[in-house]
Amino acid sequence: MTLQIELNGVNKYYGAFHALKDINLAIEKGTFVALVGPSGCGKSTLLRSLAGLEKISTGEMKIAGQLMNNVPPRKRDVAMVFQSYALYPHMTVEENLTYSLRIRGVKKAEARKAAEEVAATTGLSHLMKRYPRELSGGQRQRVAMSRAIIRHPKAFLFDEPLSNLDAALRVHMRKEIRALHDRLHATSVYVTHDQIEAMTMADHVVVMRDGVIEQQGRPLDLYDRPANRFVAGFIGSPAMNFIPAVVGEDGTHVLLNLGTTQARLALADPLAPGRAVTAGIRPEHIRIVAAGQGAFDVPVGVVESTGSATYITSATQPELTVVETGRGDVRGGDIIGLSIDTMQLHLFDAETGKRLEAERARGDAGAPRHLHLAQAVR
Amino acid sequence: MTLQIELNGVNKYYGAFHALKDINLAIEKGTFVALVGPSGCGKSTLLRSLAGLEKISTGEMKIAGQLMNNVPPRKRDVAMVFQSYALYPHMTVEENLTYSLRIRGVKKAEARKAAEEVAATTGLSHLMKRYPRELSGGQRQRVAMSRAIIRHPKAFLFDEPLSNLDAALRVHMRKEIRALHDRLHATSVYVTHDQIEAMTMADHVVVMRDGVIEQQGRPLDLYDRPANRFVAGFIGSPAMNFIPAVVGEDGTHVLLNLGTTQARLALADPLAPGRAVTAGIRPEHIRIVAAGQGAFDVPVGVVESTGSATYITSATQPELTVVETGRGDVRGGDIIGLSIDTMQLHLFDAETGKRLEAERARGDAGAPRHLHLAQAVR
Amino acid sequence: MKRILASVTDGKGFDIGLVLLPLAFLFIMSGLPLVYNVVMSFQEVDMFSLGSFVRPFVGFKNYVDLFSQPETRPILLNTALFVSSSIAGQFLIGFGLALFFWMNFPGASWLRGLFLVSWVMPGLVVGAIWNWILSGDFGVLNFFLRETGVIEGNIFWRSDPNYSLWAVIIANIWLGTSFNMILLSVGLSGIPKDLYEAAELDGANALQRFFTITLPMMRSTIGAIIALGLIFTLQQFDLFAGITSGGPNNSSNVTQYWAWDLSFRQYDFAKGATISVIMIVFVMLASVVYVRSTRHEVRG
Amino acid sequence: EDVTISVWSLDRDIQPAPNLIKDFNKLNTGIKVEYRQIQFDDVVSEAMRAYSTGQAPDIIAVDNPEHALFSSRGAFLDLTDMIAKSSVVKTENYFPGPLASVTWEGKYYGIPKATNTIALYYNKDMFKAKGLDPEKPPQTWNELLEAARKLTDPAANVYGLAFSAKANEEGTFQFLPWAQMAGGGYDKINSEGAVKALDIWKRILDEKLASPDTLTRGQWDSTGTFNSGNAAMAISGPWELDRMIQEAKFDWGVTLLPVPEVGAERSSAMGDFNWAIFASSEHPEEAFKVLEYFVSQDDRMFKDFGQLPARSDIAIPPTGEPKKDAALKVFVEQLKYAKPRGPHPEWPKISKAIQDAIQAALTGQMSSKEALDQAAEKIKAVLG
Amino acid sequence: MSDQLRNRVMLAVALLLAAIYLFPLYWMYITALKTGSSMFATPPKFLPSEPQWGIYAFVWESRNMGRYLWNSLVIALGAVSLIAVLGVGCAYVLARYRNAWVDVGLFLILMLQVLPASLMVTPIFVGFSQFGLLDTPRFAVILAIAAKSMPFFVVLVRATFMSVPMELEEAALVDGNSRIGAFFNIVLPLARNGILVSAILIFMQAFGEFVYSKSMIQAVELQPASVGLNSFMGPNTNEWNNIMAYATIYVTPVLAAFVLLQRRIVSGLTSGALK
Ligand SMILES: Nc1ncnc2c1ncn2[C@@H]1O[C@H](COP(=O)(O)OP(=O)(O)OP(=O)(O)O)[C@@H](O)[C@H]1O
Ligand SMILES: Nc1ncnc2c1ncn2[C@@H]1O[C@H](COP(=O)(O)OP(=O)(O)OP(=O)(O)O)[C@@H](O)[C@H]1O
Ligand SMILES: [Mg+2]
Ligand SMILES: [Mg+2]
Repeated sequence: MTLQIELNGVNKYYGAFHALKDINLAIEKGTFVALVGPSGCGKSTLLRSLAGLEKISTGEMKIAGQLMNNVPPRKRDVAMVFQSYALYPHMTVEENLTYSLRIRGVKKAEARKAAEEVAATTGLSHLMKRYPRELSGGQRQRVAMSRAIIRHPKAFLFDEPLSNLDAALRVHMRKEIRALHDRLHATSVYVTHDQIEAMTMADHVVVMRDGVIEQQGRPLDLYDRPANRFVAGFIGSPAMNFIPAVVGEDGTHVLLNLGTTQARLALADPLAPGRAVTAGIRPEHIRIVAAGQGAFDVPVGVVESTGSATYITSATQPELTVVETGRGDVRGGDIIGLSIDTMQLHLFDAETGKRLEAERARGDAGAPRHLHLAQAVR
Repeated sequence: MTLQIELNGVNKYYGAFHALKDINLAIEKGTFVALVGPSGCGKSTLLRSLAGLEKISTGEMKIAGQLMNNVPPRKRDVAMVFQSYALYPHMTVEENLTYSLRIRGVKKAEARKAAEEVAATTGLSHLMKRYPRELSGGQRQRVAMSRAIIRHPKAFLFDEPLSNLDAALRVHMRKEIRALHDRLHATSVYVTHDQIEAMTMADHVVVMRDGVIEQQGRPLDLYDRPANRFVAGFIGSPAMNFIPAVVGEDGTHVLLNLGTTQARLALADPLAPGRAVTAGIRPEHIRIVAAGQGAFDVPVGVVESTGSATYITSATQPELTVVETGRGDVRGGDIIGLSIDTMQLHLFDAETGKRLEAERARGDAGAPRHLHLAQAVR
Repeated sequence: MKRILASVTDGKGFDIGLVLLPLAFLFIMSGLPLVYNVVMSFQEVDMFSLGSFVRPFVGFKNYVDLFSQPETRPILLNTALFVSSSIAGQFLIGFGLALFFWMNFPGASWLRGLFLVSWVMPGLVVGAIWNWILSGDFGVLNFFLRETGVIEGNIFWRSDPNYSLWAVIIANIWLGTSFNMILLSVGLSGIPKDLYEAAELDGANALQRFFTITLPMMRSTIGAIIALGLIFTLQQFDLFAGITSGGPNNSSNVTQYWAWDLSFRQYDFAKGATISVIMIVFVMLASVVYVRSTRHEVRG
Repeated sequence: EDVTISVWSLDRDIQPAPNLIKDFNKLNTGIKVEYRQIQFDDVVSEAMRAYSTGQAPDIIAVDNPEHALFSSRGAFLDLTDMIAKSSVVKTENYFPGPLASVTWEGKYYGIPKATNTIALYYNKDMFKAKGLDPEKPPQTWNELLEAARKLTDPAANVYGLAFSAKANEEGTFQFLPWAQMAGGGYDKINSEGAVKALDIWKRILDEKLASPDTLTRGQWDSTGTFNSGNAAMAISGPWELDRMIQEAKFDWGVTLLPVPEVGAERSSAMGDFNWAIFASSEHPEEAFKVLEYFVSQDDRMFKDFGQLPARSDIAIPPTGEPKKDAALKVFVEQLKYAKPRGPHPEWPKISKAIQDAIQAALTGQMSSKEALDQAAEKIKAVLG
Repeated sequence: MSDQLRNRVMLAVALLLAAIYLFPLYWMYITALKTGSSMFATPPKFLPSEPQWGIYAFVWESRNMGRYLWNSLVIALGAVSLIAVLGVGCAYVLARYRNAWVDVGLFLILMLQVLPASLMVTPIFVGFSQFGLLDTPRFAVILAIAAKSMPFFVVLVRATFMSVPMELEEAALVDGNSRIGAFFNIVLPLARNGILVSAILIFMQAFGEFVYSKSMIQAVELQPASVGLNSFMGPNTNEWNNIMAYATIYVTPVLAAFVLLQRRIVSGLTSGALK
C-alpha cells in the first residue's frame, strides 16, 4: 500500500473566507476517489490545490511521498478536467488535445494518432478541425475531458467532467474513464454531482460540506451507514426522508412525528427516554400498502413518473418521498399506507445530527446493523 | 388554446454546417417543454434562435402570434439561462440579479427585495456581494438561474440550468422552477440532459437529433411508445436494451439473437416472414429469475450498485442491462435467467429504426398496446 | 421609418452608423488631405498655388525625377532599416518590460506608469536630450560606455555615417518602448488566467506558455501595436531634427524627414508629396498584412 | 475706424518687433498693429500657406536669403517708390550686404531689419597656456590651423576649434565666407578657392582639431563647447555675446575671420531678417508707415534689444562691458565685408547643394573637388 | 526563494530598469538647473554645480505658462472626447464582426493616418480656411488632432473589445437591454483597460501636439504649451535650460496623473463570466 496523495491539516483561505478547513486525506495509489458535496463546499478548491493551482494556506500536501506545497503544477504530473473547461480558444480541437503531447516533444504523427483515438471514444472525431467557439456546450466538455485523458499522468483530477453530457454518452464515458484509470493504475479524484457516478465509479467516496470532510469510505458503506444526517441526506437520490422523533418514556421505542400522524416503533437497544432524535428512511425502503396496513396512513401529494419509476410525495409535514418501480396507480389526494422497513431505519441525534449507533459500532462496517427496530405499531 | 411559440420550417446554418433542419414546433401558452437530445444536436441553437440571439437562416418564428424573425432580443420578452452562464463579471451577484430590473426602471429598493427573494430560493443570500469570479461553479450556475427567474417574462428559456448542482439542490430547484412557471403561466423551454428533469417537469418533450426533431409528445407517451429506435434508446435511463431479431418463417414469431443464445417470442399480429427487426426492452422490464426459468439464460458481466438500485450487465453481445431494486445478490460470472415482460417489448425496423406498430396504431396513445407477443418460448 | 429607427437602436443600422460616422469624419479630415497629397505628386506645384487643386499636371515626372536622384536609394534603405529595427527593438523591449511588470510585486504598477515618460516628453525636448546623450564628446552614453570599459575612444554617434542612423534608432526605441509596453500590458491583462493553469497542468514551462498561450492570445493586440508602431515610426520626425538632421551626408536620412526637408526647406512641395505617396504605398502593404492577420484573431 | 495692420515676425517679447509695435500703437496714429510671433523654421511655410489662401499678413519679417523667393514672385510689394519718397528710409544708410538681400532686379522689396555676421572667438587663457600670444589671434587659414593644432588637447577634452558644418542653412552660412574669401561663391562653388576652403575644413576635422560632431551640431551648440572650455576657438556671431559674458569663466576675445593668405579679400556671412509688405496687403500705405516707424527706431535696436542695426550710420553705443565692446567693434568691422546669400528665389536648393557637398567631403565619401563639382552641377541646374 | 525575497529582487530590478529608462527625464530635470553651457561640458556633470532654482518661477511667469497649459488642456480634452465619442463605437463594431467589410474598414482607418502631420497640415489648413474653421482655431486643432489620432484609438480599442465575450452582450440583450444599453453597461466596462490606456496615450499626444497648433492657432492667447515651448528656440539661440524648465513644469504633473490612472489596468476583467 503506497499512499499516492496525502493531505495533512490543509487549510485554504480566500481572503477572509475559509474554503478548506483542516482537510486530512490519504489516497492510495490506484484508487478512484469520488469527491461529492453541495455546491460551494470546496471540491474544486481541493482539486485545484492538488493540482497546485491554488496555494494552500497551511498544512502539507504530499504526492507519492513528496512534499508538494511549493512544487509548480507542471512538475506534479497530474491531468485535470476544469469545471470551466479552460479550452485553448486559439487552437482547434485537435490542437487542444495534442497540446500536452506536443509540449513533451511527442512526434506529430504520434500525437495525432493519440488524438484520433481519444476523439473516437469521446465522439469528437468529426470536430477535430473546429475551434472551441464553434462547439456546443457538451462538445466543449468532451474536449476538456479528452485533453486530460490523452495523457498518462500519475493522477487524474476530474471536476464534473460529464455534467453537460446526455445520459447515453455519460454511461459510455463513465466506462471509458474507469477503464482508463484501471489500465494506467492511475490515481483519480473525481468531483461529481451525479449519485450514480459517485456510487458506481468510485472505490472511495469523500463527502464534503462547507470546507470540511464529513465522511469518507466505500460507496455502499456511506450509503448504508452515513455518519450523520448530512451525509445520509446527501448520498442517495431521491434523498432520505427525515422524520422528527422522540424516544418513548421507557427508552425502548421511538415516536415518529409526522404532523397529524404519529408512528411508534420499538427499539431493540434502549436509548435515554425523551431524547429528541431524527429518524431517517430512504424512499426505496418504504412500501406503499393499502391504507391502514402500514406504519402510517398519509395523504398523497405529488405523483411524478420518470417512466421507469414513480415518485410519490406525501402531503405531510415533513414530506415523505416514496419510490415505486413502474407506473403505479396512486393519484394525488389518495390516502395510502406506508410500510417502513425498520431494518433500514437510521437514527440521528436531533441536535448534532450524529448517527446514533456510531459510539457503539464504529469501524466494523461489515457487521449486521446494530439498531434494531421492532415492527411498526400503530 | 393560444400558440405561444410557433416555428415553421426553421433552418439554421453555421457556415456550411446545417445546425437546425426544418424545425416545426408549436407550443401552447403555459406549456413546459423539455428539449432533449444528444450533445451537439442543436438544442442550444434552437434556444438561442428563440431568444433572437441567432438569426435563423430560413423559416419563420412566431411568439404570441407575432412574426419574430427580425425582432431584437429585448423586444421578445424572454428570459434565458445560458449554458455558459454569461454572468456579468464586473457586477456583484446582486447586481447581476437586478440588472434586468434596473434597466426596466424598477426602483432600487424593489429590485433589491426581488433579488433577495430569488437568492433565498437559490441559496445565494450570503453571496450577494461577491463577484462571479469568486464563486464556485455551481454558485455561478445558480446566479445564472436566478437572473432569469427574477423576471416575469412571456417565456423562459433554460439551457441546462441545473447541470452543476448537487442532487438535493437540483430537486429543490426543479420544484421552484416548475412552481414559478405555473405561477406566471409562462411558457418554458427547458434543455436538459437529466432524464428525471425531462420526465417529471415537462408537459411536452421534444427529442432532437442532428438538428432534426425526432419525436415530440407527452413524456410518458415518448417513454412508452418511442417513434423510433433512437428515441427509445435516448429516453429512459439506463437505456433500453436492443436485441437484433428476425421474424420467423410463418410471420407469427420473432427470433431474438443474443450471440450465443436465441429466444423465440410469438407475435400476435403477423409480420412479413424473414423481416429483420430490432427488439427493444427496457432494463426495468426484465426480471432476473433462476437460470432456465426465463426467456434467456445469460452470464453476468458487471454488477454495479448505486445503493438504491443495482445494475446488472450481461456478458453477451449485445449487452443487456437489468435494474434491480436494492442490492441484489447476483455476482459477476453467475448464470442467470432473464424473464421478459413481452407486453413491454418494442419492435423497430432493423434498417430504418422506425417503430413497427406505427402504421397501424398511430395517434391513439391511450389504447392498449397493439403488438402482442406470446409468452417467451425457449 | 420606424424600421430604420429600430434598426438604428437594435440592429445592423446601429453598427453601420457607429462605423460610418467616424469613417466619414476621417475621410473628410484625413482622406481628402491624403488625396490632395497624392494629386500634388502628379502636378507641378508652385508654392503660391498651394491653395488650389488646379495646377498643371506633369504625369510621372516627379517620380522619375525623384528616382533619378542619387540619394533616393540609400534613403529608402535607411527608412527600411530604421523602421524594422525600431519596431523590433521597441516591441521586444516593450514586451519584455510588460511581462516583467506583469509579475506581481510591490510597486510594479507604479513603476510601470513611470515608463510613460517617453510618451509625455515634448518632441523638441526628447530630440535635444538625445542629442546630448548621443553627443560624441560630452555625451552621457559615451561616458557610461567608457567608464564601464565597453569602448576605448568616443563613438561619434551622430556624426559618424556608420552610426548616425543607429543613433536615431536607439533614441526611437526608447521613445516607442513605453507605448508598446503599456499596450502589451493591456493585452496581457485580457488573457484568462485559467488558460495558463491548463497549460501548466499540461506540462508547459514558462517559455512554452509564452509561445503557445500568451503570443497567440495577444494576436489582435500585437497586430495592432505593430501596425501602429510602423505608422508612428514612419512619422518620427523630432528625433531626426533633434539628433542628426538626417546627416551627415544623408546617412541617417529617411523618407519622412526627407519629405519634410523637400517641402519645407527647399519648398519643393511636389517632391515632398511624391515621397509621401511612396510612404503611403509602403503603409498600404503593411496594412494589408495587418488586416489579414486579424482573420486569425481569437474572439473572447 | 482704425486701419488694422498685421505683422508677423519671429521676435519674442524681449526682441524688437512686439515692443516697437506696442509703442507704435500707443501713438494712436489711426493705425492699429496686430502682432503674431512665428517660429524661425516656419516663417516661410506659414507665409506661403497664408498667402496662397489669402490670409497673408500685411507685414512680415523674413530671413534674408529667402527674401528673393517672395520678391521674385511678386508676393512682396515693390517699395522702391515709397522709399524714394520717404524721409525716414534712406537706402544709403544701409550696409550694402543687407540692402542687396532686399533687392530684386534693381527694385527694393523690403527693408533690412537687423543684421549679423560671424567672426572668430578665441580663449585667451588657453592661448596663454599653450604659449600663444593672446593678443595675436590667427589671421590666416594656416595660422588658424597652426593655432588649432597647438590648442587641441585630447587629454583635457579640448578641441582647437568649434564651428558648424551642419547639413542645414547654418552649414552654408559658415562655409560660404571661406569660399568667398578664396574667390569662390555660390555661383562658382567649385572654383579652386572654394575647394581649398573645403580642404581646410576637412583637414581640421581629419586631424580632430574640431569635434566630429561639427557635422551635426549647430552654431549655438558648438559655441557652447567653447563656453564650457572644451574648445579653444569658435566661429560664431554676435548673438553669442551675452551668453558668453555670463558663462565663460575665462578671458576671451574676437577677431576677424582668418583669410586664405595675408592681404586676401575679406568676406563674411550676413544674417538676420528683413521687413517686407505683402503684395496682397489692403493697406500698403499704412503698412509702410508702420515700417517707417520701425526704421525710425533703429537706434534702439542695439541699446534695447541687443541686435545690430543693418545701418552704417548708426554707431553702436558702448555697453560698459569692455570685452563686449571690443567684440562688437570687430563685428561691426566684419559686417563691412558681409555678403548676402543669393539673392536668388531658389536659394534653398542652392544652399542644399552646398550643404550636401560639405557633408560628402567631410565624411570622406568624396574628395572636396568632386563634391563641389557635383554641387556646382546642381546649382547650375537651378540657376538655369 | 521566499516570496518576500523574490519581491525584493524584482523590485530592485524594476528600479534599475526604471532608472535607466528614466535617464532622459533626469537629464531634463538637471539641465533645467544647469547654466547654459555646462550641458556641453566634458565629462558630463550629473549634478548641477549651481542649481538655478529660480528658473521655474521665471519660466512660469515670463511665459505665462498658466494660459498655455490651460489651452493645452482644452485642446487635449476636446480631442480625447471627440475621439472617444466617435472611436469607441467604431472600434466596437469592427471587433464584433468578422467579414470583408470589417477588413475594408480597418484598412481605411489605418491608411488614413499614414502621413505625418507636417505633410497633412497644408491641405488641412487650406480646407479649414475655406470653411472658416480657422476663426475658432482651438476647435480646428481639436478636429485635426481627432482625425490624426482616431485611427490609433480605434485600432487599439478594437483589440481590447476582442477580449470581451460576445455572450455577455447577448445576456444583456435577453435581459431586455437595447444594443446601446448593453454596450454601455456591459461591453464598455469590460473593455475599460484598453479604452483607458488608449485615451491616456491620446491625451498625452494631444497635450503636446505641436504641428497643427502652431499653424492654425495664430493668437498667442489660444496657443498651447507646446507652441509656447518652441518660442525658446531662436535662429541662433536655444535657451535649453529654459526649455527644460518649461518642459519639466508640464511633463511632471501629467506624468504623475497618469502613473496614478494607469494603475487601473487590471487583469481578469472577464474572469468568472463564462463556464
Ligand atoms: N459557430 C459554429 N460554427 C460551426 N458549428 C457550430 C457553431 N456553433 C455550434 N455549432 C455546431 O452546431 C451543433 C449544435 O450546437 P448546439 O450548441 O445547439 O448543441 P446542443 O444541442 O446545445 O449541444 P450540447 O448539449 O452539447 O450543449 C453542434 O454540433 C455544434 O458543433
Ligand atoms: N476567489 C474567491 N474568493 C472568495 N471566495 C471564493 C473564491 N473562490 C471560491 N470561493 C468560495 O469558496 C467556496 C468553495 O468553492 P469551490 O469552487 O471549491 O466549490 P465547489 O465545491 O467546487 O462547488 P461547485 O460544486 O458549485 O463547483 C465557495 O463557497 C466559493 O464561493
Ligand atoms: Mg466546483
Ligand atoms: Mg447546448
